[in-house]
Amino acid sequence: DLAPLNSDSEPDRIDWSQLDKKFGPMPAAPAGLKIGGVSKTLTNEYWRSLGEGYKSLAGKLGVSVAYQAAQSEGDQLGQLTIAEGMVTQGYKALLLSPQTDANLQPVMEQAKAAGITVVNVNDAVIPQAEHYVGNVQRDNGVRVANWFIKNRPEGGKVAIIEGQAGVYAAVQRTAGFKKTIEENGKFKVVASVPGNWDRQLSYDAATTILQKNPDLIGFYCNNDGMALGVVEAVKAAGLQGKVVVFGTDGISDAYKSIAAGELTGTVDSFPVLTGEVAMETALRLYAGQKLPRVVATPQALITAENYKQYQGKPEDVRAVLLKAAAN
Amino acid sequence: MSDTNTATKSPAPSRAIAFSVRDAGTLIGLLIIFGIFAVLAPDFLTSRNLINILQQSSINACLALGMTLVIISGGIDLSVGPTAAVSAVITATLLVSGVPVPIALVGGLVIGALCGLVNGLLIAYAGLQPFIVTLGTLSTYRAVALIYTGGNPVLGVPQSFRALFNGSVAGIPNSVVMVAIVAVLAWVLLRKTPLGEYLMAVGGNEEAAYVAGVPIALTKIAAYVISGVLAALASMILIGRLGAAEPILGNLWELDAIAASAIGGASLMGGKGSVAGTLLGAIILGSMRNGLTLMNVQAFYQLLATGLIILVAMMIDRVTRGRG
Amino acid sequence: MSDTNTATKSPAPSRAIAFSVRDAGTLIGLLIIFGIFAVLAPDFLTSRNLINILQQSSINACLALGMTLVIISGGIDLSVGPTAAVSAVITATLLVSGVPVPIALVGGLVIGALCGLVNGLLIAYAGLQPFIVTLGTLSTYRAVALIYTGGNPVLGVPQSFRALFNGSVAGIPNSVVMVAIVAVLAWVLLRKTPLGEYLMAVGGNEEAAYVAGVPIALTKIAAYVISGVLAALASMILIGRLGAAEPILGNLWELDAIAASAIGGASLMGGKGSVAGTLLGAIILGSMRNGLTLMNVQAFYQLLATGLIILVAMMIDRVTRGRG
Amino acid sequence: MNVSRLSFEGITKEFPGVKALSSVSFEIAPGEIHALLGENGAGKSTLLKILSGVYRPTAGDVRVDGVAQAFRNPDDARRAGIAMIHQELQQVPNLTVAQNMFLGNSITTLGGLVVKRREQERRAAEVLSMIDPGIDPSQPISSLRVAQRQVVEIARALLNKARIVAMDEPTSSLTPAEFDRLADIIRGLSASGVAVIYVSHKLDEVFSVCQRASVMRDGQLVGIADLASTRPDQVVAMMVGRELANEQHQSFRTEEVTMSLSGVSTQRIRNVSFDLHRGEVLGIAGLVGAGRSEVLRAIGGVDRITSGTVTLRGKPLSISRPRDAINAGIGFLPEERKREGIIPGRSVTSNVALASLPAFSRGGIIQHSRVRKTAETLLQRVNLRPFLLDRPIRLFSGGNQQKAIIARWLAAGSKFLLFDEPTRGIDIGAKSEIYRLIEQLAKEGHSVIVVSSELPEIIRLSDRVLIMRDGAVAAELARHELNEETIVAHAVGTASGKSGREEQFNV
Ligand SMILES: Nc1ncnc2c1ncn2[C@@H]1O[C@H](COP(=O)(O)OP(=O)(O)OP(=O)(O)O)[C@@H](O)[C@H]1O
Ligand SMILES: Nc1ncnc2c1ncn2[C@@H]1O[C@H](COP(=O)(O)OP(=O)(O)OP(=O)(O)O)[C@@H](O)[C@H]1O
Ligand SMILES: [Mg+2]
Ligand SMILES: [Mg+2]
Repeated sequence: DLAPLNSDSEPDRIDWSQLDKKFGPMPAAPAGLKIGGVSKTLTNEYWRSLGEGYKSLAGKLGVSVAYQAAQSEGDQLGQLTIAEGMVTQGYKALLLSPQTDANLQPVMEQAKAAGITVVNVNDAVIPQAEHYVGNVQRDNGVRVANWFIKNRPEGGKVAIIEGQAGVYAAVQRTAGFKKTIEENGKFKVVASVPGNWDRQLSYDAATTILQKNPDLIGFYCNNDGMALGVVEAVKAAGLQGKVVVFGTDGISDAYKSIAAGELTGTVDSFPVLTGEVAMETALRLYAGQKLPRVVATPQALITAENYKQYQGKPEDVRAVLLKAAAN
Repeated sequence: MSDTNTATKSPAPSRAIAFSVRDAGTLIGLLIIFGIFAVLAPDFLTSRNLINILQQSSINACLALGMTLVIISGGIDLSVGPTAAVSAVITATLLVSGVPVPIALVGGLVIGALCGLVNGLLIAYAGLQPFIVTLGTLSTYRAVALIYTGGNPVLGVPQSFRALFNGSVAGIPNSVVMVAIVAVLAWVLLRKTPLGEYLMAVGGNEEAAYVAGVPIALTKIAAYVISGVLAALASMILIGRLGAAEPILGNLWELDAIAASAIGGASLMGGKGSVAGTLLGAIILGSMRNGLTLMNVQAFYQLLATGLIILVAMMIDRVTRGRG
Repeated sequence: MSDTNTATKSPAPSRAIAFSVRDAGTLIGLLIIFGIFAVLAPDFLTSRNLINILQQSSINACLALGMTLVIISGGIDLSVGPTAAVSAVITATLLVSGVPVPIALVGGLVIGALCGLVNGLLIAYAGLQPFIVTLGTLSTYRAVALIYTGGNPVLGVPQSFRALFNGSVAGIPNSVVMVAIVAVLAWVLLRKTPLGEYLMAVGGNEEAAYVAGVPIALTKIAAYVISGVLAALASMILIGRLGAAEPILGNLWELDAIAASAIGGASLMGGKGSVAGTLLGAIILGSMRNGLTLMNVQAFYQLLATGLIILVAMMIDRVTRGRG
Repeated sequence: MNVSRLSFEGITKEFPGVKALSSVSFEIAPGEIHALLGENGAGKSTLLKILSGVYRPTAGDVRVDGVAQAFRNPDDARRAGIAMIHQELQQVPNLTVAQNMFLGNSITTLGGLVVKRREQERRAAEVLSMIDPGIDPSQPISSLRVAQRQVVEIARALLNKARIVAMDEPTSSLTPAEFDRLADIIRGLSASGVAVIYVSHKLDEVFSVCQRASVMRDGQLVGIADLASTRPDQVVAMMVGRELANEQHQSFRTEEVTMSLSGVSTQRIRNVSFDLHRGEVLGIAGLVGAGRSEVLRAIGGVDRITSGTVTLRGKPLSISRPRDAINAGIGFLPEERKREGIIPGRSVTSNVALASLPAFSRGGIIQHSRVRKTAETLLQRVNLRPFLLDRPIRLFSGGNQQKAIIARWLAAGSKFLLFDEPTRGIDIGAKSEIYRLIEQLAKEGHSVIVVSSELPEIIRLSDRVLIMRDGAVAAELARHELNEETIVAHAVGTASGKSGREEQFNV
C-alpha cells in the first residue's frame, strides 16, 4: 500500500520542467480518448483557468475533455456525485481537484477497479492518490515571507488573512508564511484571522487590524480575492504605500491591481500551465509511462517589477518559466 | 346536508394506504424528472446508474428523515451537518485508536444524540426559537469538530468498519439498505406509536397538545435527538465510503435535507410531513444531480437547474394537490 | 375594580416610547458583550473602533431590516445574498459601461425589487412556502449572477459611485447614515403606516386579516420587494467599499440577517419584530466579529464564539423578558 | 356533609396587569352538578384551567376528595381523575377524530410502544354515539363542522372514568337536541358519583341540569345559589350586580331599500334573493348547516359568488374579496372569532382599527391619536372589560373579543352589518348590551343582518326573518308572523311545524 501522500514533502517527485528531459516527448494520444476533469468550483477564476489548461493541451492532441465542478465550494457530496458519474460513463482518465482531502476517496477506489488513471490536481490531497500534480502550498507563504525578509530588513508587524478554517491550502500557506517570517526574528505576526475566502469579511478584518496596528507593515492573504478586499481596506485607512498586501493564485484581477500599483504582489501558481502539465501527466500515465508520484508545477512571486514578464500568451509564459527553472 | 356526507367519506381512504395523494404528487414529479433525463442522457436509466442514484441519495435521505420528524414537530434543525462532523471525527478517532467497531459506532451515535439533546433542551426548556438555536449550534458544533481535530482529517478508518457500509446485499448497497430500514422505523414511529402522534400534535397545535397532556418538552427533545442520531448515522455512511473523517464534513447538508423534506410535503409550519414523500424528495434531488452530471451540464447551469427544479417541484405539488 | 384601574395605567407608557421591554433585553445583551470586550481588548471602546463597528454592521443591518419585515409578515427570505449579487453585478456592469451613477443606482435597486417581486408572487399567488421558494431562488439568482458574469468579478467601479458610499458626514460613515435613514423609514413604515399594521396582521393571523379586508397578497409582496431593495442597497454599499462586484458576493448573508432579526426579537412564527431590536441584533453580531478580530482569536475559536454568542444573546433576552 | 369531592380554597390567580381570580373558595359534593356563572371575563375559564392543570394558581389550593393537589401539567390533573372540556376547541387539525380524543392518553400495546388505533376508534365510536352517531372516528377532525367538533370535545372528556368533569361552555355551538342528550349524560355521571362543573351563559340549560350555582364577578365569588329555590332573574342580578330590564323589540325599519340580493349562489347556497331596508334588522334562521353563515360570507366577500348580483342603493356591486365589501360599507362579524376574527398578538386598539386604516391615515401615515380616540369611544360604547386598550386581544375573554370586533366595524363606518352568531359565548349582561347596540345601530340608519341559532334572540331582534333550508331561502316571515313554531316549521319543511326536528332549535 502507498503511504499517505503529503504533496509538499513527498520525496518521489519531479519538477514539471524535467518531464520532457526524463521521459521524452509526449506520446501520441489514441483517437477518441475521453478525459474527465472535476474541479472544486467555477466561481473562482483559478479553477476556470485550470480547465482552460486541460482543454488547450487536449485540443492540440485531439483528446476530448469534460470539465465539471461542484455547484459551490464546499459542496463535497455534489462533487463526489460528479466524479462517480464520470467513472460510470467510462472516461479513461480523471483529473480530480477534490473539495477536501477525503471527499473523492471512493472515486479513487472505483477508478482503480475500473482501470482508470487518476491524477490528483491541486490543492487538497487525497492520501491514497498515486499521482499528484500541483504546486507546493507551503511554498506560497514561504515566498512572501522571504520577500518581507529581503525588502523589509528592519522587520515589523505583519498580519495574515486566512482562507476557510481547516482547508489544506489555507493551513499550509499560513503555516509556511508564519514559520518562515517568525524564524527571522524581526517580524511579529500580530494577527492571523479567518477571511473565509470572502472579500467583505477580509475587508472588515483588515480594517479592524489596521486600526489596532496603524504601524503594520504588511498583509499576507491566502488568496487574491481576499487580498483585493484588503487592498481596499488599506486604501480606505489612508495607508496605501505604507502597508504592503500580498495575495495568492495570480488571478487576472490581481495582475491588474499590481499594474495599477495597488496590490503589492501575488504568488502566481499559473493555473493554465498547471492544467496543461496535469493533462500531460495524465496522458503520459495513460500511455504507460512510470512517472514519479508528484509532479511539481511552477509558481512565482509576482510584483510590480516582474509582472509584465508573466502577462503574455501561455506559450510565452511557459518559456519564461522554463528558462527560470533551468537556472 | 348531502355535502356533509361526501365530506365525511372522501378523506377516509387516505388513512388506509400509507401513500397519500400528496405523495403521489411527489412521485409524479420524480417520474417527470426521470422521463426527461431518460431522453436526454442515455446512461441515465441503466440499472447501475439507478443504484448509483439511490446510493448517492442515501445520505441525504437519512438526514432528511430526521429533519422531517423535526419539521413535523414544528421545528427545524440547521445543525445536522456539524453534528455529523463531530460524530464522524470522534468515531474515526476511536476506530483509529483501536476501539472495536461496534463500540465506536455506538459511541458516534451517542455523540449525535447528545448534539440533538442540547438542541432539544435549549428549544424545549429554554423556550428559544428552533431556527436560532440550531443556527447557534451550527457554528458551535463545527468549531468543536475543528478544535478537536486541529482542522485535520482523521485518516485510516479500518477496513472492518468500512466494509459494514460499503458492502451490498443482493446488489443493493448496504447504505441503501440501512436507510431503507431507517425509513421503515421512521414510518412506524410516525404512524404507529404515541410519539408519532405527539409529534403531529405538537406541530399541529401546540396549545391543544399541551392541554391534552402531551409531554411537549419530551416530544420536541425526542425529535432533535432522533435527528442528531440520524445525522451521526449519515456521517458513518460517509466515512465508511470515504475512509476518512473530516471536521468540515457535512457542509450545507441542512439545506439539502430541508429541501428533500419540503419537496416531500413537509410543512415548515409544522404538523405535516411524510416518510414516503421525504424519500421521494431525496431521490428527486439525487437523480437531478446525477442526471445533470451525466449530461455534462456546466456548474452554473446545474445551480440554475437545482433552483428551478425546487420551485417546479413545489409547483407541481401545488397543482396536483390543489390549494390549501 | 381597583386592579383594573392600576392595570389601565401601567402598560400605557410602553406605547409612547418606541423602545419596548423586549428591546431593552437586547440592549442589555449588547452592553454585556461590550463590557466583556472592553475588558479583554483595550482598543475596543475607542470611538474610532465604535464607528468601525457601526460601519461593519451596516450591511447586515440593512439586510436585517428587510428580513425583519418579511419575518413579521410570517415569511422568510433566504435569497437576500444572491439578490444582492445579481443587483451588484448588474449595477457594476452599468457603471463600468459608462451609465450615469444615479441611473445605475436606481437600476440596481430595481433589480433587487424584481428579485423580491418574483419571491413575493410565488409566495402570495402560487401559495408556496416562503422557506422553499426562497431556497429555490437562492440557487436560481446565484446562478443568474454567475452566468451573467461568467463567474468573474466586475472591476473598475468608478470613483464617483464609490465616493457616495465611502464618504462620511461629521465623522459618521455615509453607509451608516444611509442605514440609519433606512431604519427610520422602516420604523415609520412599521409603526405609522397601514402597511405596517397589515404586515403585523398577516403574520399574526392571516385568515382574520383577510376577513378584515387586508390585502394579503399585496402585503406579502411588499415585504419581499422591500427585502429585495434593501439587499440591493446593501450590495451597493459593499461594492462601493470594495470597488468590485463579485457574483459570489453575499454568501450566507441570509443567516446573519436572520440571526440579527431573531436576536432583536423577531419571531419566525410571524407577527412579531422590531426595528430597534434588529439594529441592536446586527450591532451585537458586528461587535462580536470586531472584538474577536481585535483579540486575534484563532479561526476555530472565532467560530465557537459566534455560535455561543448567538445562543447566549437569545438566552439573556429570554431571561430579561420572562417566559412567553 | 361528607368530604367534598372537590374544593377550591382561596384560589388567586394573577396575570401580568390583571388579577383574574381573587381568593375564590367553594366546594362541590360527589354527584353534584354545579354551575359556574358570571359575565365574560369573570374568571370562570381561569378557574377551570387551574383545576385541569393548565395554569398554576398564584395562591390557594385545589383539593380532590380532601387531598391538596399540585398539578404541574394537564396530565397530572387527568391522573387525579379530572376531565375537562375547554371553551375553545383544543384540537389538532391534522389528526383524526379518534386520535384527537385519545391524544396524550393513547390505548397502546407492546409496552406502550404501539397505538391500537382500531381499538381507539371502536371506543371513540361508542362514546360519540351517545351524542352524535354521525361522526366517524377515523375521519380527520378538520373535516368536521364546528358543532361536531364540539361534540368530539365532550366525548373526549367522557372516555375515562373521571371523578370530576369540568365543562366550559360545552354547548356554545350545539343544538337543543344535542344539549338534551348531553343533559342525560351529565345526569348519568352525577348518578355514579361524579362531580360536574358546568359553565354556560345559557341560563335555561343551567336551570334544567344544575343543582347549585356559584356566581362570580370580576374574579371574586359573589354568592352560591341553590337553583331549586332561586329564580333566573335573581341569578342574573347576582351576575351583573344590577337588575336587567326586560326590553321589548323596537323597530326602526324604513321603506328605503338599501341592499338587495337577487339569485345569489355560491358553492353552498342557491339562488338567494331578498331586500334589506334602511334601519332594518333582518334575522336569518335555519337548521345548522342550512347555509345561513354562507349568505353572510358571500355578501362579506369571503366566499366567492358564482352567480347572481348584490345591489347597494340601486347600484350593482361586484364583490370578489372582503375589501370590496368593506369599501361598500359592509362589515362582517364572522362566526369563528378565534380563527377569522382576531389578530391575537395585537392590541385591542389595533384590532379595532384594522379594517379602516386607510381612512385613519393622512398622507400614508396613520394618525394614531385619532385611532385612539375612536377606539376609546367605540370600546366604551361596547363596554370592553377590562378597559385596557393596549393589551393584546388574545388576553381578553371571548365575549370581550367579540365586542372589539363589533367595534372594528363601527370604526369602519359600516352601514351594513352582518352578524354571524353575535352572542355566541357572550354573557347575559353583554348580550342585552349587544341587543341594545344592534337596535341603536338600526336607529342610526344602519341595516343589520343577524344569523342566530337561538330563536328567542332572532325573535327579540328581527323586523323580518328569512328561513333557510338546504342552502336556499325557504320562507320569509314579517314581524307580526314571528313565533317559534312557524319558524321551525319552515326550517324543517313541514306544514304542521311539529316534527321530530323542531327540537334542533333553542326554543
Ligand atoms: N359539511 C361541511 N363540510 C365542510 N365545512 C362545513 C360543512 N358544513 C359547514 N361547514 C362550514 O363550517 C362552518 C360552521 O358550520 P356550522 O355547522 O357551524 O354552520 P352554522 O353556521 O351553524 O350553519 P349555517 O351554515 O346555517 O350558518 C361554516 O363556515 C361552514 O361553511
Ligand atoms: N393568559 C392570560 N394572560 C393574561 N390575562 C388573562 C389570561 N387569561 C385570562 N386572562 C384574563 O383573566 C380574566 C378572566 O378571564 P376568563 O377567560 O377566565 O373569563 P371567563 O369568565 O371564562 O369569561 P368568558 O365567559 O368570556 O369565557 C379576564 O380579564 C382575562 O382577560
Ligand atoms: Mg371562559
Ligand atoms: Mg353559521
